[in-house]
Amino acid sequence: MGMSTFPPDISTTGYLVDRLFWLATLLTGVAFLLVVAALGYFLLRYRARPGRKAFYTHGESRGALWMTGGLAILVFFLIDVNLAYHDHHAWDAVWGSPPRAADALRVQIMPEQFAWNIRYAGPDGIFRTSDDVTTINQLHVPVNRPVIVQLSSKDVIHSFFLPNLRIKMDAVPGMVTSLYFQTTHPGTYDIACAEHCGFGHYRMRGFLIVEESEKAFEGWFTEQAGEGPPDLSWGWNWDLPAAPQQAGQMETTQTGHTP
Amino acid sequence: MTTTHPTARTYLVIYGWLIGLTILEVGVVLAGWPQGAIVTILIATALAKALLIALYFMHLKFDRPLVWLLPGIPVVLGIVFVLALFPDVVFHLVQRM
Amino acid sequence: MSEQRTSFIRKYIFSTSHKVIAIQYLITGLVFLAMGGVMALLIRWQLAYPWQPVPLIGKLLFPGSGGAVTPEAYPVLFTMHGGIMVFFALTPILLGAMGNYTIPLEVGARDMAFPRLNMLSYWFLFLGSVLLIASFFVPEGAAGFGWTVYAPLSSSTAVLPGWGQDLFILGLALDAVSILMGGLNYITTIMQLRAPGLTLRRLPLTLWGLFYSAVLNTLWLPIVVAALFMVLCDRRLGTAFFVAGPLAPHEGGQVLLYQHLFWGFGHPEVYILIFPVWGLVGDLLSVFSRKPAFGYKATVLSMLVITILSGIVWGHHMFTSGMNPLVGKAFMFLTITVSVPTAIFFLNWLGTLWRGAIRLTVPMLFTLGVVFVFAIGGLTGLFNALQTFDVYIHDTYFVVGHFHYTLAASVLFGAFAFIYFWFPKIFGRQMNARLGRLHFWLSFVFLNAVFSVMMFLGLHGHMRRIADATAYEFLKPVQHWNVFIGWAALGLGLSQLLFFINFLYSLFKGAPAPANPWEAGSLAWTVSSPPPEHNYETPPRVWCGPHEYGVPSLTNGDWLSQTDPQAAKLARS
Amino acid sequence: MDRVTSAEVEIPLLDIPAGKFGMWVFLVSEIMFFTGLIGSYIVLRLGASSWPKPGEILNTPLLGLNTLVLLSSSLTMALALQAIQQGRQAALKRYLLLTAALGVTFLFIKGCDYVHMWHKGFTISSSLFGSCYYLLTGFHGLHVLSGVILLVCLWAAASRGVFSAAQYGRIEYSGLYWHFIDIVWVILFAILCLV
Repeated sequence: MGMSTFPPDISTTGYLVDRLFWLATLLTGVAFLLVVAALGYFLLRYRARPGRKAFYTHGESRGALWMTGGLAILVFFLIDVNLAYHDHHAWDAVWGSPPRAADALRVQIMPEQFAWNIRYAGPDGIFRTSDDVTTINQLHVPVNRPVIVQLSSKDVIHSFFLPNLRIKMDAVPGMVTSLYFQTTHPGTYDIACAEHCGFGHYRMRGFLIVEESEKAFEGWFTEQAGEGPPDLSWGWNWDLPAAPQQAGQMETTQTGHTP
Repeated sequence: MTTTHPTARTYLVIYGWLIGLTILEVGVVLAGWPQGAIVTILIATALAKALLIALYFMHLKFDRPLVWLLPGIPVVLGIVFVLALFPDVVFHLVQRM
Repeated sequence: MSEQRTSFIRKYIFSTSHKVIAIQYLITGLVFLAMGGVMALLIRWQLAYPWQPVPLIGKLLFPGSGGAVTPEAYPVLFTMHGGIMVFFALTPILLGAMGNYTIPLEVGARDMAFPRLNMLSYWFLFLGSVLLIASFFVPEGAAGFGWTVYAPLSSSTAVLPGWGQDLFILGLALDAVSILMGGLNYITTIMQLRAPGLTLRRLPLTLWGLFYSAVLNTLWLPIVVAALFMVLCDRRLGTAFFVAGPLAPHEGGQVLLYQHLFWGFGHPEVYILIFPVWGLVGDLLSVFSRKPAFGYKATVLSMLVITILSGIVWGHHMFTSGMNPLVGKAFMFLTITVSVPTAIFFLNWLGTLWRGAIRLTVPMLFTLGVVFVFAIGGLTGLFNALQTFDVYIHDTYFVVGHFHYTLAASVLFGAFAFIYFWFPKIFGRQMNARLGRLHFWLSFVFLNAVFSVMMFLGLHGHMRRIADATAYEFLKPVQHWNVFIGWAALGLGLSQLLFFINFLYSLFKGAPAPANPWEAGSLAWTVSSPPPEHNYETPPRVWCGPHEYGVPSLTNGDWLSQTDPQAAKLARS
Repeated sequence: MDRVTSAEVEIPLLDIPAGKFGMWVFLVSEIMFFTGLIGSYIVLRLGASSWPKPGEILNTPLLGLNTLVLLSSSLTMALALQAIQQGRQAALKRYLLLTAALGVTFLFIKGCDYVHMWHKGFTISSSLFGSCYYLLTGFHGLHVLSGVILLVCLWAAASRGVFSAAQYGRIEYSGLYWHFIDIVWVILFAILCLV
């Protein structure tokens, strides 16, 4: 669990994001306190008094230039480069090491104003076939299993946001984008839309239901499969994500980066 | 103020070049040359024509080099900007095919 | 061009005088500032008490819903708040008013290089604001796609059909043309009309800030104008430049292209607004510390480096947009390099205060306020540059808090510093210092209360642009902070009444101001307050830089005016 | 120590008139505006799955003719400036009118081309190529139109005898604008209409 600043972390990688925040807060906090201390000291110490002139310097001596330039470079390496280095490694874990598709649960999501259309491939492992399972706003995943999500959009840009997993990715019409995650705690969590998508943006809420076991997930899946035929109006080939198709839509040909 | 001005004869010679290059452009397209050759030739001729107009008709050749900075900055920036868009809107397509 | 200008209309309405145009910009900007502020309060009310009737003005504004903000009205509120504040309040005050008033006076010119273009520039802004206001009164209401005009929400009439959306885009385009005309004048006047002896090394830092800002506008604003026209074509002419997927009429274009074009301008826009403030801060710290600006050359060069860098870091606004992640990484590393020049001029500000003789006047208070809030704004910017962390806080209130620290807090304090400092010169009267101090301290406290709490909400994942946080389970524990911000924002809004009262009172009843109430060294303070119609009878001869304070060998006073011939012997530069 | 040197009397950055400097700054924004448009066209085209051959849709010989018209107008504009620099008032007026006339001819041919294309079903909304074609040439056409209006104003001023061998700034600056429009067309013609 993260500190109370963040919503509870239920992912294998979320702690990296939280840790990055605390490191950045520590480093920039020190810099900020130094600036405020200098500001406060100067204001108290160097207030105008009768009979005293300010120290006449243009601050362009070699010494002054070395000092400001040197301090700036120091700040750059101690704070900026340091943080960028940590971020670089966090990125590799959160975004750069996708699980093998064979080991993961694969989901396609194509939101529209203002709902999340969700699709699982059926036993054939192929998307947009009649054995698929489709739901609206309910994303069920088993705990502790990697999940890969491919996103596109039916209308405008939406953004698939999982606050408890510290990740989000835009769903862009005409493109397929993706993200992956692995949960650690069963329960029901919020899915939010983070990109303004119209007047119903605020209520474009979905639910991430983390099932407590693979078995519970299988049970839910079988039950859904029996609910009736899936929505076949959208979906795309997982491995060659030509742009998502709507029935009757000409094929378009853009892809996002895919893991 | 510009110190030297091109003569009417210079203008006519430049004009002749511009006309000639245009005819060349239309010629290679109508002759149905291979696409790769057409693209190369057209970009080269278009740049040559633009340069001729800028240098002679717009007098850049006779201005101080500092004046060149003014059109130079946006031209360079523009090229950089468009190239920076390539990874996002052009190349991912190539990856797929 | 001048002597026959006698009629009221020629003198005060269609005037080509830079001073009159500056006042026109100032008043327009302040009116829109008040309007944008009221919208901010409505937004905060809705978030604090979702769907409750707005007290007092609710029935008037939202008659259809018994006075409560509706889901349809909420996007209009935040779109217009952003658009108005950025393009019709801060830009007119900082570039329009400050640029027009200070540039000719500070370079020792009789007017701008192109006075008629200058007049046209104001009237394009006016036309743009008319369209903006008209958009509230068309069926289906004003624009609701956010001030960033993201396609395809903005570019598809299938999702937002009203003509109010088009009027907003046209209004922005007209305002952009106005800004470009102004920028053309600023650049030309600063570069070509300087008085004899006023070398580039002797320009006040404010002018450097305005210059860089105008350069950025000249370079990047046209890109977004092109993009806005393409959005209009998408909306009304059936094209699909920025529409793809099921909404597109044919194959469609590229959705991400719009974001690149927009942020190509949008990131420099941050610096367009902050540069004049940075310059002003550099000058005012020097005036009120009675000490030359520390590291003048390094400050000017730092701003130049930031001008260049600002044009190539826009991608950090798009880490979650689905763009190529390697490109994102490149943008992250480019972005953090901005902190080197920023740190340099920040240290120069502190260096100016060091061993100064500090006078805590009202403009100085606001200047120090800028230093404080910009430290927060700048440092929190670093969090946003970190790709992995940004993905989490992107489009949350952390970003909102951050850019309000840089854009709203810093720029607003800068605008107030400008007004308090220049008011005596512009109107020939002093502003009330006691009210001014009260205005500063109340604004300072409330502003930090509002924007720092926003960042905490963002850390908790609170999305921006949502009308009702209570719709989400994970946001319920922090809803009380929305209530807190609501009341703090009300306090912030009410504190601004002190400013408007002070402004109007001083305009008519303020004590008459001397030519140089602040003992400032730059050219503008050598002429009377308010300045004569053509500023200078003969071009002034400049002998030194604008920051010759605390000169040791002077026996009477501690400073040298730029026109003081003694400066040739006594001053260092 | 006396630090006043001759360098300190330096006034403008460039020893060119403010008007010429201003015109160049204006052209900087114009270059960036067309960068936005042409750049968008380039990436939209390269990012599209297929793109028609322009030659199969557009009337290449007609557009080539139009290019010649605009190039000729640049020549006459340059000659107009030269005429007034040598104090030849009548020649100035003649060349200005000729330039404006060539500009109108360009617009007329462009208009015929638009009508013809539109009837063939090639419209602004028919395809991405159509959208780009009409957007880019349309904005260029608007620039030509404003240039023509500018030229007519200059011609009227020239008729009043405003210009002389010592005073020809406005002719020179307007010429810069006119040649810039020409450059834009040269580029559009090659990469939009031919490639």
